[in-house]
Amino acid sequence: MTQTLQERRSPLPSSPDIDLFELYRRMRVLRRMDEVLAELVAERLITGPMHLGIGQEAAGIGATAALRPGDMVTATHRPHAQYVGLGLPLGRTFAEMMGRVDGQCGGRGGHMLIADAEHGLLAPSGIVGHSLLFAVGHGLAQKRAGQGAVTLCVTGDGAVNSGAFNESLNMAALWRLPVVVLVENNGYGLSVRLDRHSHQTELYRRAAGYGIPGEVVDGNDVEAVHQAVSAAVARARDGQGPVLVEALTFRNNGFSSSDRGGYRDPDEGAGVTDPLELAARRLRERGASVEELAEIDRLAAVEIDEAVAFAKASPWPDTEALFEYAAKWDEGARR
Amino acid sequence: MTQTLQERRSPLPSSPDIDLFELYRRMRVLRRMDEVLAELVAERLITGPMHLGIGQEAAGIGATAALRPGDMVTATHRPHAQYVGLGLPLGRTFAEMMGRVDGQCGGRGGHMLIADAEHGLLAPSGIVGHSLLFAVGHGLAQKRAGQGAVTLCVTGDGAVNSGAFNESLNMAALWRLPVVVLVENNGYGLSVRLDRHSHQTELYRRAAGYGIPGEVVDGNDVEAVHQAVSAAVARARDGQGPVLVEALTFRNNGFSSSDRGGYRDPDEGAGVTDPLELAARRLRERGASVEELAEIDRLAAVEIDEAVAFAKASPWPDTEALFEYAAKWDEGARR
Amino acid sequence: MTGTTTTRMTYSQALNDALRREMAADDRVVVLGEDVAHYGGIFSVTRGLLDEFGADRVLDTPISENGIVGGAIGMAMSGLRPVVEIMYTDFLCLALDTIANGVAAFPFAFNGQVSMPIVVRTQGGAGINAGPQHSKSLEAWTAHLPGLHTVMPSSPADAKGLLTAALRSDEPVVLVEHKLLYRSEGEVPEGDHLVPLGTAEVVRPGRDATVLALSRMVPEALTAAEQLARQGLEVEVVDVRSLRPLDTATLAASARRTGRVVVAAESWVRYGPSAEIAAAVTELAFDDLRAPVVRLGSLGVPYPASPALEPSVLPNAAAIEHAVEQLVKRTA
Amino acid sequence: MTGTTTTRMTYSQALNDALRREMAADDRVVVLGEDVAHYGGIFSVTRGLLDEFGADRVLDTPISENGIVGGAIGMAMSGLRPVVEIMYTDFLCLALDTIANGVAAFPFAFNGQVSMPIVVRTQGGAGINAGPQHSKSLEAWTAHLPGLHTVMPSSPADAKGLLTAALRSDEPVVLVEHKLLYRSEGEVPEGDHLVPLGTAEVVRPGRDATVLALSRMVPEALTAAEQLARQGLEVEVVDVRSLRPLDTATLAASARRTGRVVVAAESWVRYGPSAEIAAAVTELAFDDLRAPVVRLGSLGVPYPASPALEPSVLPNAAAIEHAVEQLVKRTA
Ligand SMILES: Cc1ncc(C[n+]2csc(CCOP(=O)(O)OP(=O)(O)O)c2C)c(N)n1
Ligand SMILES: Cc1ncc(C[n+]2csc(CCOP(=O)(O)OP(=O)(O)O)c2C)c(N)n1
Ligand SMILES: [Mg+2]
Ligand SMILES: [Mg+2]
Repeated sequence: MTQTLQERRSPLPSSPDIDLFELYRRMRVLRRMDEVLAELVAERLITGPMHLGIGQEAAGIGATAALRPGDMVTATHRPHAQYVGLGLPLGRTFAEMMGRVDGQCGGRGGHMLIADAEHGLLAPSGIVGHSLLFAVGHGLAQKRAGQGAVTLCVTGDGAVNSGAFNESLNMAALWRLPVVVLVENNGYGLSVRLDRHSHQTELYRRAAGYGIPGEVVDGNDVEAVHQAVSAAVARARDGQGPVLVEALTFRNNGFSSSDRGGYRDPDEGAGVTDPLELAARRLRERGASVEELAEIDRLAAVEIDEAVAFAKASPWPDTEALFEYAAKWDEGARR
Repeated sequence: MTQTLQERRSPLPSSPDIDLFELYRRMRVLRRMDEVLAELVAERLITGPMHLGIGQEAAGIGATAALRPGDMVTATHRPHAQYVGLGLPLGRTFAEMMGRVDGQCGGRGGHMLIADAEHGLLAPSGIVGHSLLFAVGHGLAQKRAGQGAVTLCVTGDGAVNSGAFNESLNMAALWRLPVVVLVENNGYGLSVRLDRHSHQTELYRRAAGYGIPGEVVDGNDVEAVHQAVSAAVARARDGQGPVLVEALTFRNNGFSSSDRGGYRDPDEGAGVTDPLELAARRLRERGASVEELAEIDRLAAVEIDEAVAFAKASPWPDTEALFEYAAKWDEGARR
Repeated sequence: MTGTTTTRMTYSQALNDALRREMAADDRVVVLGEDVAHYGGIFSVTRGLLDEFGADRVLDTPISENGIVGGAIGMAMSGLRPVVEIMYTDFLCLALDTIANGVAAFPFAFNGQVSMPIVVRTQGGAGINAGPQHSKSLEAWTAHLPGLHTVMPSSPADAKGLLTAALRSDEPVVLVEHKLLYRSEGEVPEGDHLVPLGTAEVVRPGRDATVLALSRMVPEALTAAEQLARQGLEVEVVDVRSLRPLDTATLAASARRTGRVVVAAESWVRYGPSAEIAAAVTELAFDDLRAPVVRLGSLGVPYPASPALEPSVLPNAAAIEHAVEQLVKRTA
Repeated sequence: MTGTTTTRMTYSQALNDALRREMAADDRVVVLGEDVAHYGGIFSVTRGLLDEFGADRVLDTPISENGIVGGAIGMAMSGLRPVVEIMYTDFLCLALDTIANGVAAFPFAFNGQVSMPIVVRTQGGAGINAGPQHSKSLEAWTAHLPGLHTVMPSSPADAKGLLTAALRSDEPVVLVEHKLLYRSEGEVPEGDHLVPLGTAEVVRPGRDATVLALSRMVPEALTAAEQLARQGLEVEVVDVRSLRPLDTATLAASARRTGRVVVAAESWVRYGPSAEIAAAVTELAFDDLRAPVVRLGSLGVPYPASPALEPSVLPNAAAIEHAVEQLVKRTA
C-alpha cells in the first residue's frame, strides 16, 4: 500500500525560523559539498556524471527555504542545492553519489536520482523537463488533498525550451495548481548560451502566455530569492495558482565533470556576484563578526567531512539485491 | 536527387489578384467539398476518419490566399481548407480520400496525409503538433535559400498545448524564420472546450513569451484573415521573423466522422457568423447581384461534382505497388 | 471462472466496468487523458465516470501526452493511483520518455522509495482505414522495458480481468486495447474478476499444432482452428495475453505438446513481439519442435489508408489457417 | 578494403571525418542538435564543423528533441539533407513521435513525393556509471519500424563507412553509436569509404560456433574467441552491424556452418534485437542448429549507477566465452 506524502514526511525548519545566518550556513554547506565532490570525481571515488552548482547556491537554497513540512520539491540533473536545502542526511547523499549501499537509493540512482521520501524529494530526474512534469502531478495531488501543501519545481533556462515546459505550465495554470516554478537561469543550457537557445531571453515573460504571474529576481541574492519564492509559495498555498520565478545566476564550474570547455568567454564571470560573498558581506554589515562567519564555514567543512567519511566507510551494494523493485515479479529479468 | 521546392512548385494566383469574389468562390468550393464528403462518408465511399471544417472556411482560405508561388504550407488533421486554398486538383484529392489509385498519394495517405508537391503542400499530418515542427524545417531551408519564401503553418487551439508548440515557436523566433503560425481557434480541442484546456484563452498572448508579435483576428471574416496573414507574411518575407495569428472561428460539424456529440451546448452556434454568409452579404453590399453569387455557387457545385465523378471512376490501387518507397530496400518487408 | 454469474457485454463496457468498480473501491484511483471526462473517451471506455466520480477523479487533459504520463508519475509519487488514457498507440510515441525514463525506471532507481501504481491504457491496431499514423501496433516497445508490465486483452472478460489486475497492481502496467475489439461482445463475470498479470491461457486445446496469438489475432486464430478442425487438424490456440511478464511455461508446454508453432500477432514481424515469443519458445521447446516457429504479422510497410490496400497488409484467419497447413505439411 | 591507405584514428574521429567529407561534397548536408556547433558535441563528433562550414550548416539547437527531428523532416522535404544528433538514446524516446509517425512513414505515405534523407545519430549503452536514464540500448525500437534503417558500427572503420553510406542514402537512417567506443582506435580507410547499409561482416572465421555480435559486443566477442581458441575452439564472430535491413543471409550461413549460435548484444534480452536475430536465424538454419540460439544481453533491470552494480548487469567477453563453452558442451 502506497503511503501518502503526508505520512512519509519528516519536518523541515519552517520559513520564519530561517534568517540570513541560516541561509548562509546552508549555502556554505552546499559550496563545500560541491568543492569536495569535485575532488571525489578527480580521485575517481565518484565515477558517473556530476553536475556541480558552484556560483548558483543562492537560487536553490533561497527557494527551498520558503517551504514547510509537507511541501514537495522536484529537481533536475543539478539537484545538490535541493539536497542541502531540504536537509537530506548528507552522509547518505555522498554514499549514493559514490554508489554505496548506504546511499538513499542503495547506489542505484547516483547523483541525479536521489529520492529521499523523508524530506519531500521523491524524484529529481536527469531528463530535462521531468521536474516540470512531475510537479503537475504533485500539484494535482496536493490540490485534491486540500491541505495547503505546495510544490517547488526547479528547472533551468535550457529546459524552458522543452516540450515539457509548455505542457506543464499550461496544466498548472489551467488547474490552478499550487506549483511554484523556479527557473535557475545560469545563462547556459549545457554549452548553449541563453541568447543562442532563446530569442526572448527574459524567461519570466513566458508566464504571461499562460495567464500566470512571472517575476525575475537576482538569483545570487539569497534573501531576494527567499522573499520572491516565499511570496509565490504563499500565493500558491492560498489557492491562487502557479507563479514562475526566474532567478538570474551564474554557473562557476563546468556544465558537468566531462565539460571540455572552450565555449565560454573566459572573462564572462568577471564582476558576477558570488552569492556567498554577498551574504557574508551583508551579515557583516548587520553586525556579524568575522569569527562567527568563520565558525559557520568551519562547521560546514566538518559536516561535509563527516558525510564523506560516512560514505567512504559504506560498503558496496550487493548485486543480489538488484532484483528488488523492478524484476522480482518478472521472470524475464534474470536473463 | 531531391528537388528543391522552387523547382517543384507550380504557380498560384498571387495575392493582389485575389478579391472577395475569389475568396468567396474558394470558400464555396470548400464548403461544398465538405458537404459532399459528409455524404461520401455516410455512403461508406470514404471509410477512414474524416475531419470537416464547415464554419471554419474563412480562416483557412483567407490565410492561404496570402501566399505566392514558392511558399510552403504545413497543415493538420483538418486540412481541407489548405487543399482548396492552394488549388490542389480536387479530383485527385477526392480520389485520395476514397483510397483510389489516382489520389495524390495513391490512396495510401487518406484525407489527413495528402502531399501535393506541385502545390506547396508536402506534409499535412494527423499528429497534433507536427505542422508546427515541420514549419521550422521549411523555414530554415527558406531562410538559407534567401529567396524570400515563407511558410504558413496552420494549427489548432488544442495544439497550442502540445510540447511541439513550445519547441517550434522558440526555434522559429530564435532563428528569425519566415514562418507565420495561424492558430485556427474553433474553441475546442476535439471535445475539450477551450477554457478546459487552456487557462489563458487568448492564445495570441502566447507569442509574447517568444518575443514575437501575436494578433487575433475574426476568423469568420475572410478579408480580415487575408489582411492579417498578408501583413504577417510580408513581415516574414522581409526577414523580420515569425508572427502568430489567432483566428477565432467555430466548428459547425462534429470533430470527426465518429463524433458521438454530447459535449457541446446545442445553442452554442446561435449567433455565430457564417463566413460564407458574411462574405456574400458584403459582396451584395458592394454591388454583386444575386445571380452572380448564385453562379459562383453553381460552379462550385459543378467543380465538386466533377471531382467526385473523377474519384469514383478511379480504380483501386494495386497491392503489388505497396512495396514502393518503404520496403524495396528492406528484405524484412515481405513478412 | 466456473460458477460465476456472467453478463454479456462489449469489450468497452467491460473496461468501463473495471474502472467503475475500482474507482468506487479506492478513491486514490484517478482517471486522466484526452477527452476522457466530458466526452467519455473516443471509444467510450470512460463514459459516465465524470458524472459518477466528479471532476477531481476524472480529468480531461490538454493534448500533452508526455505531460499526462509525467503528471501521473507525480501523482503516483504523491500517493494516487492514476489511470492514463493515451488515445492511440501511435501517440504513445510522445510519452515514451516518461514511460522509459520514469515509470519503468523509478521504483528500481529509487530503491523502492517510490512505487508507480500507474496504468497506461492505450489502443492500437489497424482495420479502420485510419492510415499510417493511427494504426500501428507497438507493444513490443513497452514490453522491452524492465519494470513495466505490458498486457493485451483479447476478449471482454479478459479486458475486465486484466484491467482490474492492473488497477490493483503496485507495479506499472501498459494495457493495450485493440480498436476493432471495442464492440466485440462476450460473457463477463460479474463482481470481482481478476486475470493475473503474466498468465497466458489455452483458449482451445489441440494436439496437432499451436497458435500463440495476441489480441485481435486470438479470435482470428479460433476461426482458423475451426476451419482446420474440419480437415481433422486439432489446433491448440493460446492467448499470450501478457507480453511482460511472458508466461513462457504455458507457451512452451503447448509447443512441446504439438511440436508445431505459429505465432500470430498483428504487429510488424521484424523486432516485433512475435520475435521474442518465437525465440523464448524455441529456447524452451527446441528438442520437441519439428520445424522453426512460424511468425505471422503485418507486412513490413507503414499502414496504408486505402480500404483496397489495408487488408492486404494485415494477418487474418485465412493466413493463420494457411500457415498451419503448410507447417503440418512440411513436418508430416 | 585491401589496397586502401588507412590512418589510425578513434571512432569519434572517424565519424567526424565522414561528416566533414560529406559536408564538403554536398552543401545540402546540414548538421543540427544540442551542443553540436560551438562545443562540437559532447562526444566531440562534430568538432570543428562550425568553423569549417559556418552557422547555417551547423546548428546548436534548443533542448527540443522532437522538435529537432520534426525540423529535420521539414528541412528534408525542402531539399536539405539533415544530420541530427540526439545526445543519448535515452532522449531519443522524446523524438520517437517524429521518427515513427513522420520520418519512417512519410516516403511511403506520400507515395514517394517526399523522401527523407535524414540521418539521426545517437549514442547508447552503459559502462560509465551514468545510471538508468543515460545508459539504455533501445535500437530494437527503431529497428521495428519499416521505412527506416538502423545501423550500429563497432569499429572506427565501420563508423566512417556506415555514416558515409547513411549520409548518401535517400532513405532515413538511425545510426547508433556506443559511448564506450568513441575513444577506441583502429585503422580507417582514407578518402571515400562506404560500408553498404544492410550488410553484416564475418570479422573472424571459425567452424565450432558462431557469435553474432552487435556494437560494443563485437570487440568483446573477439576477446572471447581468442580465449576459446586456446582451448581449441574456433569461434566465428559476425558483426551484425545492420539491424534493419538485417543481413539474414550472412547470419544464417554462419549458423549453418557451425550449428551453434550465440547472439551477443548489450541491450535487454526480452524483445531486444537478439530476439529478432535469434528468430530470423532459426527460421533459416533450423535444420543445422544443434541447440537453440543462445541470447546474451543485459539483465532485465534498469541500469544501476553504482560501479559495484553496473558491471554485473552487462554482458562481456567472459559471459560470451562461458556461453560458447556451455553450448559446445551441450551439443558435443
Ligand atoms: C531531454 C534531455 N535532453 C538533453 C539532455 C542533456 N542535458 C542535460 S542538462 C542539459 C542542459 C540543461 O540546461 P539548463 O536547463 O539550463 O540547466 P543547467 O545545466 O544550466 O543547470 C542538457 C542538454 C537531457 N538530460 N535530457
Ligand atoms: C499527438 C496527438 N494527440 C492526440 C491526437 C488526437 N487528436 C486529433 S485532433 C485532436 C484535437 C485537436 O484540436 P485542435 O488543435 O483545436 O484542432 P481542431 O480539431 O479543433 O481543428 C486530437 C486530440 C492526435 N492526432 N495527435
Ligand atoms: Mg542553464
Ligand atoms: Mg480546435
